[in-house]
Amino acid sequence: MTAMKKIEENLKKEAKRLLEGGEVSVVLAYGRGYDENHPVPFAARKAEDADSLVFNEYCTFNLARYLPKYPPKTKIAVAVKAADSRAVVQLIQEEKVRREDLVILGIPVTGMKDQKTGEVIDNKTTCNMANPVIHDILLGDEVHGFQGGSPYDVLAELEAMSEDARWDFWKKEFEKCIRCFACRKACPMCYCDPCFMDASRPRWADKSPTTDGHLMYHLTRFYHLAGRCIDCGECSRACPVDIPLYLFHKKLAKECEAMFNQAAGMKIEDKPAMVNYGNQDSDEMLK
Amino acid sequence: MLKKIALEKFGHLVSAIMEKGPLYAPVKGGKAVDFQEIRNPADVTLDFYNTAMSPKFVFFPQSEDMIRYSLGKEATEAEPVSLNAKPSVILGVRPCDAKSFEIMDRHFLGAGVIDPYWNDKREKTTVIGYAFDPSTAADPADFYNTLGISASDTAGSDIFMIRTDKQLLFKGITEKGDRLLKDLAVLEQGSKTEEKMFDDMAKKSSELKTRFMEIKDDAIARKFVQVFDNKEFWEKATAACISCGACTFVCPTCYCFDISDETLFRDGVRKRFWDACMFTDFTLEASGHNPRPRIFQRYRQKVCHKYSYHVDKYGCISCVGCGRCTRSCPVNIDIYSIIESASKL
Amino acid sequence: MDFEPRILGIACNWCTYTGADLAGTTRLKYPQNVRTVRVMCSSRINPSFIIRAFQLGADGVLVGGCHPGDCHYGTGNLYARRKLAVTKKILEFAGMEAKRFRVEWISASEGKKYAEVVEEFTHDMKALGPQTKFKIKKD
Amino acid sequence: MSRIGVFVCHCGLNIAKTVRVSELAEFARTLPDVVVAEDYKFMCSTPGQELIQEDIRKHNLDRVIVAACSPLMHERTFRKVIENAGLNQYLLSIVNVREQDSWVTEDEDVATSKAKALINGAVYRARLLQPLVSRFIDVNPNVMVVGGGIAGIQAALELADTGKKVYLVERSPTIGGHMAQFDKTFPTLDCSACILTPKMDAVLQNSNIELLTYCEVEEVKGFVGNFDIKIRQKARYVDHDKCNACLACTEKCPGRGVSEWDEGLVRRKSIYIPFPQAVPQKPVIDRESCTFFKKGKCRLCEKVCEQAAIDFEQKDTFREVKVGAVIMATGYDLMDTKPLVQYGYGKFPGVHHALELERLFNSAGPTSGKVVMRDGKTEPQSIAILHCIGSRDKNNYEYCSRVCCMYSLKFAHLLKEKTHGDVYQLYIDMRAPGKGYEEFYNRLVEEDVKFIRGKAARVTDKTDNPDHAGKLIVEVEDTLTSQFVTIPVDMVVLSPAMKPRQDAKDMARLFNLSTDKYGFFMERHPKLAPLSTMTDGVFIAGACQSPKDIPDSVSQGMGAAAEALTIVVKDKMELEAATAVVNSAACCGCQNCVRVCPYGAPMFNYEKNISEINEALCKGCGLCAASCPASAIITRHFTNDQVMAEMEGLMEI
Repeated sequence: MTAMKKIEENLKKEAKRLLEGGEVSVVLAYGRGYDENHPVPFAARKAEDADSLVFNEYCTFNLARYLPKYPPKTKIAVAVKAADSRAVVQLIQEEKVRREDLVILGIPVTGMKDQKTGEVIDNKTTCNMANPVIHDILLGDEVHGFQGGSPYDVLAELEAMSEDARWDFWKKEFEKCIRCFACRKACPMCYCDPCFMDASRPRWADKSPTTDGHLMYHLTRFYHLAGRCIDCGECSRACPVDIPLYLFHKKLAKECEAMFNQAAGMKIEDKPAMVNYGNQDSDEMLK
Repeated sequence: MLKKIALEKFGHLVSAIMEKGPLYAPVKGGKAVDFQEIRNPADVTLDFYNTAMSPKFVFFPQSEDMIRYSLGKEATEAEPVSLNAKPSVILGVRPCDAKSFEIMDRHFLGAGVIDPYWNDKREKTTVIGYAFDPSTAADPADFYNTLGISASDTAGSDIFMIRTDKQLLFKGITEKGDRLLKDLAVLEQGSKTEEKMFDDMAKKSSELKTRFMEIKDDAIARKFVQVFDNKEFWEKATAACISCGACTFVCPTCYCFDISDETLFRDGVRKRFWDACMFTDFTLEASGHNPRPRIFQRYRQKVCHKYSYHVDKYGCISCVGCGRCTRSCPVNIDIYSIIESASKL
Repeated sequence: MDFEPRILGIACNWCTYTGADLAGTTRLKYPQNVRTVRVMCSSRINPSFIIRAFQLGADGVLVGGCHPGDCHYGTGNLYARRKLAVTKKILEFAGMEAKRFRVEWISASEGKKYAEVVEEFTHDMKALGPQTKFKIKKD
Repeated sequence: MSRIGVFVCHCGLNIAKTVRVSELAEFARTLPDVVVAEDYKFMCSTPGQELIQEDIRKHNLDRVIVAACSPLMHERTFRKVIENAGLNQYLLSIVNVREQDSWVTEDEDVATSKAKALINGAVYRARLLQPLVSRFIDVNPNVMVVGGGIAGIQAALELADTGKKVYLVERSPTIGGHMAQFDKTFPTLDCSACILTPKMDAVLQNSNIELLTYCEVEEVKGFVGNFDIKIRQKARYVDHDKCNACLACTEKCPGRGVSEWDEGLVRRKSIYIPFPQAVPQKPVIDRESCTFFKKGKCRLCEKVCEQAAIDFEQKDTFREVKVGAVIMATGYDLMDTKPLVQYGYGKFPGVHHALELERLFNSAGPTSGKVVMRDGKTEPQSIAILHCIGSRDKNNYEYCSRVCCMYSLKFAHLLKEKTHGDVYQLYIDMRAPGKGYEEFYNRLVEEDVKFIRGKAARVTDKTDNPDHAGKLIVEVEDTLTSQFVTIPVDMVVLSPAMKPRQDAKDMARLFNLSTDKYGFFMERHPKLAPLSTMTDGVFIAGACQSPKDIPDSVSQGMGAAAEALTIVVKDKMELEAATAVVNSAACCGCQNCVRVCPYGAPMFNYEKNISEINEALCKGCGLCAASCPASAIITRHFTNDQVMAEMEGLMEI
């Protein structure tokens, strides 16, 4: 049995057990989509639902995205891969979910694939960690010896560019935006509804899809995700026009780590970095 | 009328069309292929399955200026934006998308009020349809057959284009199409053999199968009226939906728009631009009340509008089965599966 | 004519704005390219304000607050420092010239420092020339 | 559509000299929504105010813009003006064309065009201003005075006399401050103790004053009208409720500590009262020098105490005090002159600093009023008094310490009186700007004191002249004769800079005060609000603001008392209405506001899953608004759209 298949079996087994025993009222995992390569996020509520759960290399969705929509105190089991588990930790830090309400089904896995291209998802577009940072139950064997590479390697090219070249790069990318807001909606940390972009007073950016408005939207959203983005890559995979949003998120994650000495979603005890300050903060960061 | 051109001379054709006016054609940019106004003939590609975005923006741009104004000391001066679309060509439109223009016409032109913005561009544009390549299997998300469209359907096209091994064949479908074909000196007259080749290829192409189920417009419209109140069904079907607007923005038949005045300093523009019924604030009222606050309600609206209300109002389903909404959905929600399960209820 | 940059200043009421007033009471002379918005605390500054300022055509943005630890509200500028630091990284990575955004802690007694900072920043902006990247282009 | 009136003030020539004021008004008239624009000589004067009010009525204005001095100067004035004309006071926008334009610009074109941009910004903002309703809060009628020197004592007495309860907090075991160390005061030469001790006693006797000696402020919460202040009562190891002030303990104590009062010239007991007239007259134990605390045995004091008041187990205790206003009168420190090695303090026994000399003069001092060298018997035959040690000195304190000239003259006089020596005054300039001060100087000139105009360069014991052996040689350039002079003397007295208290910065932080670059507390306005601070309800008096003599400190103490009274005399007070509020429809429940607020104003409503702001606690800083990702928090009067609109106006032209 392949590792993926084993995870699927364990997922079904644990989901059934948790739902039958009434430990949780919902299991957030993956279900069958219109074909093998297109699974869907699936919320199993009854024990018999567990049979229709699946897991394969295309189960890329970060299910932490669905956690904040449940009423407080709902008991939820959630299946998480490494980056997804970081999102759960970050949500716990932000008190959007409570640890005691969650059963975290950890999925140690590598080699997930992009549904659109079939390519293996690696450290270019995600944090590329293999093991969840937190779990109650592990659905597969912990991965040992996996060298995912630095999630920030991919930045080298942009960082080396001149400011003007970088501006040209982003200008071209942002011009593609169609304002479908799939990025913010797919993001596990973007739980504002309405979003600042929906406000009418003030109107932060043009409501119509102007390039100036795109700039305001994306830069502000990057700011809102600074110190919070857990590098799952969902925004970029969700984007129908393939804007490489992950690059900007990664850059800010890297800078925040350096400045605040804390990476998003790694420890439950951390306080969200952007609503905090530290004794070691210095004006160096403004240089 | 049948015309032809050797594949290697395709660039000449593109240049010839561009001499007559703006040309919209598929261009590869990054991972996806999309329609763009062509600046450089070499950019045009015919090697694609279908574009990520639908070509509706040629007639219904994502954002369109309606009135320009400036705030004065005493009064605001306003000037409507004049309509002066140039005669244009859109080349490489897949049959399902070409069909979508006809459906959209019913709304923008046939509802008793003629939308001048749509009409201006639609009238002046010649659509060159492009049969799906019979050697490439239909994308698993596609279901245009269900909507009665074949891979070589000419409905909605003024000219229909088929690619063979060595050449491109063009058949005039409408008068407008014939006129353009006549005007394009770079094209050669097609012979009887080629006419047969065209028909053969069209037939072969039409044998391409997408997902299919038997639906009748009126029956499905009534079905959704029935299913409307089945909250459990809708909630389950849309549980994964994240309420983004990707499906509606890529859709060739979604036509909802918002209007807004956008002022910078003292000058402003009144614009209309695409809106999406999937957005939380789509139905938000000034009072703060929102009749469709839940995701399932909004998704239900989208499906019912296309398969029920549109049938009642305009006599046809407002969907061409191009599969874009399914392909572009970040969480793989499949409208076909929803219709399928709804019709079994 | 020489290029005269337009600079948006955002100053906290208690320190930098008062410091700027002090520069006036002591009749220091400095370039007048900075137009200042007064806010109660540097922590009030929403990073989107900075982006917006550049979109409105500002050639530079100068933010002033109390020295860390001396905030009128105790800890406001400690949060502001993190916010503004990230804002700076965003601008830089988006391709905005890093120099166009500057944060200075100027206390109510530092009229001279205020004048010096404005002088220096104006000089820097002159050297950089007009900011065109974020500026909204009207047709 | 708004109806905006723009009023441009000339401020005499202060603005009109560099800003073309009529052009400014003309410009304003071209702006959309501006229905009237006028310029006038002094907008803040009665006719100016009436002009605004008349236009409000005549043109039915709903927004007013005044282009004048800084809003920190006259915003309150003009708010009243428009309020009296029937407009909500928050419908006003001030454009600062004086402090931040005309006064800092030479070029008329530059100043005028900047003013236009500022006015344009104000018009954009004014359109979006909203009327706000002021909040009223109950005022706690009590006042705290921090610091029991002469300024604090005076303030406490004044307030207590009006019937208000005063907490007088003093760090040391007694009140009195530096003044208690002096023998005579200039220029009248009246006895310091004779004028101070009755006041100290009055404090003790006044039932409205709660004297908190040996106490320190630990934490300050709340705001004007309602401060909650945590006080640390340092352990005295003597129960003052039981102690009957017999002082038998202080006689028996074998411990020896350094006498703060005598500037370390002598030692005192480990259980002690700082000086015989100390208030209160009850001892404390100095833990550092106490034999019991050092060695674990002794307890002599305990044995002799009939009241059983000694308590070696005593701990620091804390109490919360609620007051409506606070007066800071924390005084000054004398600069430590040791680092100025050129003057040899700490190296040559003959070098004294000013407060040491004060103690030598004092009949209750270590020498019972005899001026002698550190050996306790030799009378100095020649004494040089060195002015401006560390003050008026770019390397140390640039300011003039203001009192040194006068006390140095006093020293000279007393030295003449008490010794037979020659007295030299080495000064840069003689500063005597006070009532009777110049006369005192003239009197001294006639008293055979040798005045040398020049700042002492060095004090040394090295000399080639055998006559000068054993003397201290003061080297100075006499700037009147341009001659380099060396003066051999027995004693050198340094008049060092008065500097802010060591912990002034910490105190400033506790009470949220601004300090100048040296650490003196900043007044709200140097002329018009010299005793107020940027923190409402906190006032300053005496040398904590800048070096001051006794008359000035006393006046400030009285003034600060009156200022504090304006707050606590009322039952209720008006607060700024510019607070934050949550738009519940937009709140995403992220709780960022709850996490960042320094005042605990936002609370999370777990039922509704949104934040709510307690406006009574909100100070309007706007931190929450900038931390709110959903822009659901509205900081009134500084809303996102108001700020963005102002920016748009500023950047338009």
